[in-house]
Formats: sequence, structure tokens, C-alpha cells
Amino acid sequence: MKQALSLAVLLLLAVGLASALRGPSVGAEANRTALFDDQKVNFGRRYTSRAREETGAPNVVASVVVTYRGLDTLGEVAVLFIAATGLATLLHTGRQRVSGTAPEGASLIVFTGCRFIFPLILLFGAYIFVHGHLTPGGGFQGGAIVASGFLLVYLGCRDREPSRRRLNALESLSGLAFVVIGLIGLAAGGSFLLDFLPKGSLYALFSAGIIPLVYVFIGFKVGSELGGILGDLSGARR
Amino acid sequence: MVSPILLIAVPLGLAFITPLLGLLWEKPTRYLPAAGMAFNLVVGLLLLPRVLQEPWVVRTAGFPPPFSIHLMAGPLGVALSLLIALVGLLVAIYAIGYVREGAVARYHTLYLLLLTGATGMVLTADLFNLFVFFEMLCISSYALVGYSGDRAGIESSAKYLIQGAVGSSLVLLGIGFVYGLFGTLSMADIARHVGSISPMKVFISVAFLVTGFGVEAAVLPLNAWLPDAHSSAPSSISAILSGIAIKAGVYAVARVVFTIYGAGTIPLLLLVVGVLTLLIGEMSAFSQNDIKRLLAYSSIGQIGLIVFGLGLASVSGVRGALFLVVSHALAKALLFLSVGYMIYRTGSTEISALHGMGRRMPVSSLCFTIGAFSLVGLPPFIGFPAKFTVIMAALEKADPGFTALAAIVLLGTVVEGAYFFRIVQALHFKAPPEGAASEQTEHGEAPVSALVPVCLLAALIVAVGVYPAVLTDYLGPAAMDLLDKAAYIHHILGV
Amino acid sequence: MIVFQIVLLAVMLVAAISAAVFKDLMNAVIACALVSLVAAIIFYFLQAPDVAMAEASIGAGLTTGIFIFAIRRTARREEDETSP
Amino acid sequence: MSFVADYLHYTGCFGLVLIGLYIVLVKSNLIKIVIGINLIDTGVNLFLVSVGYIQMGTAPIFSEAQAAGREMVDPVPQALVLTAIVIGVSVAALALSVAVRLYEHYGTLDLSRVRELKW
Repeated sequence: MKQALSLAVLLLLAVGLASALRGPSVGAEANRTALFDDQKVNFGRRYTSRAREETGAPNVVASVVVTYRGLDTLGEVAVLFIAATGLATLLHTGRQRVSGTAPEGASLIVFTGCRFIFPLILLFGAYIFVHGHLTPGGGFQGGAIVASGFLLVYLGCRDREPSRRRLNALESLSGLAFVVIGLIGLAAGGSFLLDFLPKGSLYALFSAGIIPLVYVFIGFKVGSELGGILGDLSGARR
Repeated sequence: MVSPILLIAVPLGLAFITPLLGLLWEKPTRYLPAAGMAFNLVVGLLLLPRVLQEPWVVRTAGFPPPFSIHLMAGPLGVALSLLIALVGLLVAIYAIGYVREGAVARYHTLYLLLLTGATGMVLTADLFNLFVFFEMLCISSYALVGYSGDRAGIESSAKYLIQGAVGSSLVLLGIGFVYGLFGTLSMADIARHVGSISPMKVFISVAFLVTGFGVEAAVLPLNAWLPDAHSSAPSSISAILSGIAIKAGVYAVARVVFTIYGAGTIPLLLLVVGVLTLLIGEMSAFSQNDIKRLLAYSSIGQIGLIVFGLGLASVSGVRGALFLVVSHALAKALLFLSVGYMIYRTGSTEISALHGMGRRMPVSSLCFTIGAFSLVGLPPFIGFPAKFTVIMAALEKADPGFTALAAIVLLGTVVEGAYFFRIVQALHFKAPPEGAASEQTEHGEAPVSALVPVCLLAALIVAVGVYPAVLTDYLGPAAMDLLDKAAYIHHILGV
Repeated sequence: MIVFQIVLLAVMLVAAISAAVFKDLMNAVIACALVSLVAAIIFYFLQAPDVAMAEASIGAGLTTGIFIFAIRRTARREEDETSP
Repeated sequence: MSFVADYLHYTGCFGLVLIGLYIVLVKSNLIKIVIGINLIDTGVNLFLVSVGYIQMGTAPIFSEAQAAGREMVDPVPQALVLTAIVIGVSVAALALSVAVRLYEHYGTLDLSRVRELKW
């Protein structure tokens, strides 16, 4: 009964989607040749043609993420922060922590390997988020790579796990830094998240104004938050 | 210089500070939400006279609209963020003493972020930004519903999370369609071009958006999560969820329907959905024995009434709906807050446990009575002019169909009156249950930090009920903000 | 080229269906990770290297890790719906 | 052939969305449902990126050795998807923590057996 009902709902949805896509289809491809092209605003074309001059970053996605849609990114960082905080709240309130069976230690090879690889992963993550405005990647990807380094630690060498207090402090401070950068823009030019730093020369590491700075903070924040989430769910000691 | 962006940036910054402070010294963290909301209240009051003359379009990153995210601090946005700040401030003061168990610093962080999400939703003029703030609101409420960590809290959090997550995915799907059709995400820009696209495609994208936001707005088929979530959460969170969170969902639906799509056939659908939601909510509330579940179902009924007012799609109807938003936010927050300590003292949520509360907790009971009467719509309270405006707006249409719907709404009010009078009678005119008198020491009045916000809310309800003019002056411009699509486009894009 | 993309999409859908069918949650999670991984390759072919990196590291890597931690702390098998 | 190219990715991503929705609607195991939500998210993300795709376009990154004359694909949906991926992982993490707590309370993840409150 439930299954049949669900299938009926899905069928309805599928028909709706198919009819929505019929005819001249949606998407940038269709918009490229649309009729009312002359008067229509198109974010994509505007950004690909102007972003390099306006922000100084060759990676257009990075300039969209940090500059044009910076408020979204701030909100998204806040969402991840909410998830990390909420997860810690849900897992640790209203009960005493049941100290389950201690996870068995990994073998010597795994242990040593983890200890050896962990700094390299951190370095790679840092490379990704520092170069976010030049190459594919950026704060989120670099942060996720840093967090996967923590995943390795939680799996392979538990006694090396990072201090939770330091992770929490790091995520708060980097979030705060993002807000402060935005407010400096407001004070300097009357507009939140305004790029108040010089653009520098194209393709240089120190260029593109606030984009690398913001990406570094996002990288720290995402890395420490995802690391904290992993630590909480794996039942690490606090 | 005050800028509307501060309404979002400052609470967000405070929320990031809260856990940091919590690491060093946990005690002062509980004052931070109140501080943030007080700041928002002041900024909102400073902005209000200015935006009433002309809406303030805020750029981010210094690019002219529509090329970066922009906020539209119009009469509606600022008025609603004032409401959020006011209710948020009072509930935050209540929570200073009420929330003692568990990770207190985390509670206050999540609470601040919930309100930041709601404030961002009412201010933003960008569709995807609306989604991001919506997610902030939703995810922090999932976590806060399960804050106490007991069985009911976790279970209702799970249900709420599943339905909310699917709803959010639908919203994102709708945004994808909109972007594919229009190549833009600014709501004003979309509204400008909506006529040039075949209505069928626009309808499908709007249907996804309305369904997705409708989950949070708790309109009829999408509200299975609400009674559980609102009744299992801590009382201070129930007050915010009922008072603010649902309203934010309703606001998103209204913004999409009126501003993007323009008033077309959808308001008619809203009308029907609203009346059905009202009836189901009031009928279910009538049969409840659990006080918090009763209040939660009553919220569904009131949301039905608000959606009904919006569905009239006339200036007076929307004005009435906004009036109801204010009155319901105040009254429902008052009810949940005053019930909070009664439940805390008796340890039970059954209505029978509240017998004779009028003698043991006189101030709380009196304030509860004021809130209940206001919700029913009795004259000296704010609920009366609000309901009156909606009913008059329905009768204004001079159409037998609308008159019949107005009659149904009045029927719902009668049911509402019946169950609220039952509780008020239980509070004041029934003997306390056996054995309660022996533990007299525990049954005293709520502490001062809880009584202050409760009494302030009650005072506000009476004050606005006696002088509705203090509010109605702002409701007209706010309603026009929602309905007048051309002005909205003009303010943002300058065309 | 287009054949390759069709194959990728087919693999993705098959993995998704098997994620729905598997009773062993660990297998379902691995199938889910496979979906994310294939999606990352598709993102790359759709000229979205940024998204491909994010999906590969977050979607296929970390999400799987989170799922596995959660399954380790709960039950590994999905009970049959018919059992009492 | 052009028809296939146009609709190929839409078919794939909506297939994913529908499979995910099926899991959410039919299954009652909470972790299975979270897997379903995850699949829906992936499908929607794929849809957003396909919306911004232009045939024969290049990635929206300028480089010093730029292949001139080819249009770039739309960067905006890609930026949106970056946001959506992070939001997706947030929801999944929170849902799984709820699942862990639910299991501690009830000893099962089966929502149809967790019936303390009315559905």
C-alpha cells in the first residue's frame, strides 16, 4: 500500500519534471540562444566576461563564491557550524558518556603510516586552499582534505587525535575572522564583504584581494569543523 | 552609520564568539543572545523611519544589483526583523534562567543562529540566499528540538529532519529550474522577466519552491512534523518555533508567490489550503489532553488563518495576515513561556495536572489567560483587531464563496474558544489534584527572569489591543511591500 | 565520448538502485559512495573541476566516513519490514 | 544525437532524485533514509551543474595558456553547488547523530517501530 502510494507520487513527479524539460530546454545552453537576449541579465556571462578584471582572480568560481556571492558563503559556513554544534549537543547532552569498548589499536604499520602521512595530507589541504583563487579548489575542498587527514587519525592512530578545545577555538576564530573581514569592507567602502585589498597582478599567489584570505579562513574553519564532526561521531574522548 | 547588514552580521559574529567564550568561562554565554537581539531591536528601530520613506537596498561586495547578493530592507523586512528581535530578546531573557541542563553555551549558539537565519530570510532579495538562510533556520531547529536528548525529543527531531531535508532539496531543485529559465537569482530580476517565459515552466519551478518552503510553513499536507517537534522541544524553543520559525516559512512562500510569480491563480489554492489547515488544526487541538501538543495544533490552526489572509491577495487581506503574524507570534510565545514553568513545577504536560494553577502560580496563569484570550480573538487584546481585519477583508470581496469561507473561519474560532476556555477554567476554577498541596514549597511562582518577559509580552498584547493604531500604521506599507511587484522591481533595479 | 558519459550515468544509477536494495547498511553506504564518486567524474566532464573536487572529497570521502562511524555505533543490518 | 546529449544528464540526475525519494518514502530504517536524502542531494547538485553546462565550453578558470575562442560554462551553478554540497553534508551529519541517539534510546533504527508519539 505504502509502496504503491509512493510509486504513484514518484510517477507524478517524473511526469512533472519531464513536462518541465520539454520544448526549448532550460539551462545556460538554451539561454545562449534565447530570444530576449538583448535585455536579459545573465549572471554567468557577466561573470565570465568581467570577473577577472573586477576581482583579479583567474578562477571565476572562486570569485563568485567569495566576492559576488560572499553572503551565501558566510551563511554556508554558519550552516556547517550549526551542524557541528548541533551534533555535539545531540551526542553529549542528557546522558553520561557510555565508555564503550576501547577501540583496538591499529597495527604498527598502520600506526606509523598514519603518523607519517598525516602531515602530508595537511600540507596538501593547505596547498589547495591557498591556491583556491588560481587553480580548481579552494576553502571547502582544502578544508575537506584536511578533515580527511583527521579521519585517518581517528582510524589509524587514536592517540594522536587533535585537542577538541583547540579545534573549537580554531573554528570560532576563523568564523569570526570572516565576519570581521566583511565588516572591514563595510567600514572601508560602505558595503559588506567589499574587497578592500589591492588586486595585485593576475596569476600571482598574492593577488585577488580578499579572496585568498577568506579562503584560508574557510579552509581552517571547514577543516576543524568536519574534523570535529568526525571526532564526535567516532566517539572520541573529549 | 547603521546598515541593515548589521542585523545579520552582528548576531552571526556573536554566535561565533559564544563557543569561544564558553571555553573560557561558560556563565556569561547565556547573556549573549539577549545582547544580540537587543542590538537588533535598536538597529531595527533606527532603520524603521527611514525605510518607511524609501526602502534601503543593501549591496554586498560593492556591485550594483542584481550582480551580487543584495538585501532589500523594505517596510516588511524591517518590521519582521523587529518582530524577530523583540520575541527573540524576550525568549532569550526567559532562557537565561530556564535552560540550565546540558551544553548551555551550545544552546545559546544555536539559538542565536536560528534567529540570524530568520532575520536573513526576511531581509534578503536573492533567491539562493533565501535558501541558505532558510537552511540555517531549519538545521538549527532540528538540533534544538532534540536538545533535551530524551526519547520524544530525539524522535521528533528525526521526523522533522527527514521532512525538512526533503523539503530543502525540493527548494534547491526549484532554484535550479529558476536559474535555468532566467539566468539570474535576484528575485526582482526574476519577477521582471517572469512574463516572458511560458507559464507552465514557471509554474513547475514555483510549485517546487512553494512545496519546499511549505514544509517549514506547516501548511496542510506538509505539517506532520509540527505537533511532535513543537511539543517535544524545550518550552523556550517551542515559543520560538511557533512564534518565529513557521512565520519565516510563510514569509518565504508569500514572497515567492506574490513577488516572483505575481498574484495569479496560486492565491486561490492558498485560500483553500489555509481554510483546511485551520479546520484540521483546531479540530485536532480540541481533542488533545497534552497542553504543549494542544498549543502546537493551535499553531497549525493560526497558520491556516494567516495563509487564508494571504490567499485573499488583497491589500486588506495581506494586512490582516501580517497583523495576525504579529499577534500570533506574541501570543504563542507568551503561552509557551508561561506554560514552561508550570510544566517544570508539576513535571507533567497533562492538562489535568494544571488544575488550580491560578492559585499556585497566579502571575503565570494570568498571563496565560491573556494569551489564550488574545488567540481566540476577544476584544481588549491584540488578537481581536487582527482577526477582525482578516474577516473584514474576506467580506470585502462581496462574493458568496468568500463569505462562506469567512463563516468557516469563524467556526474555527468557536472551536478554538472552546478548548482555550476549557484550559482557563482548569487553571482558575478547578481544585488542585490530590497531593499537590503537600509539596507546596516546589510549587511557587516562576523566577523573576522568566516573569519579566512573560509580563512584558502580556503587556504588549494588551497595549496593542487597546491602541491598534501603533501597529496598523506600519502594516499598510508592509503589505504593499509584499504585493506591489512593480515597486519592488523599481527599488532594486531602478527600472 | 557520449558513450562514455552514458556508461557513467548508467553505473551511477545502478549504484543508486543497489544502495536502495542492499540490506546490509555498510554495503549500501559503499554504493552511495560510488554514486558520489561517479558524480564527481561527471562533474569533471561537465567542466566543473571545483565541484568535482568538492564532491570527491566531501561527498565520497568524508560522508562515507561519517556514515561508517554512525553504523559502527548502531546496527549494521536493516531489519526486514515484515518481521514483528 | 543532439537530443540524447541534451537530455542525458537530466535523465541521470532526476533518476537519482527519484531513487532517493523512493528510499525516503518507502524505507523505515533511519540510516537508509539518510542515504536516500544523500542521493537526492547528489541528484540535485548534478542537475544544477548540468543547467550551467554549455556544449564544448571550458571550465571557468582562466589560465596563462588560454584556449581562446571557447565560451566558458556558467560559473554560478558551480558556486551554488559548492554551497549545496556543504549543506548536504551538514544535514547528513546531524541526521546520523540523531540516528545514534535514537538507537541508544530504542535499540532500533526502524522508525515504524518507534511510535511513542503519533506520526
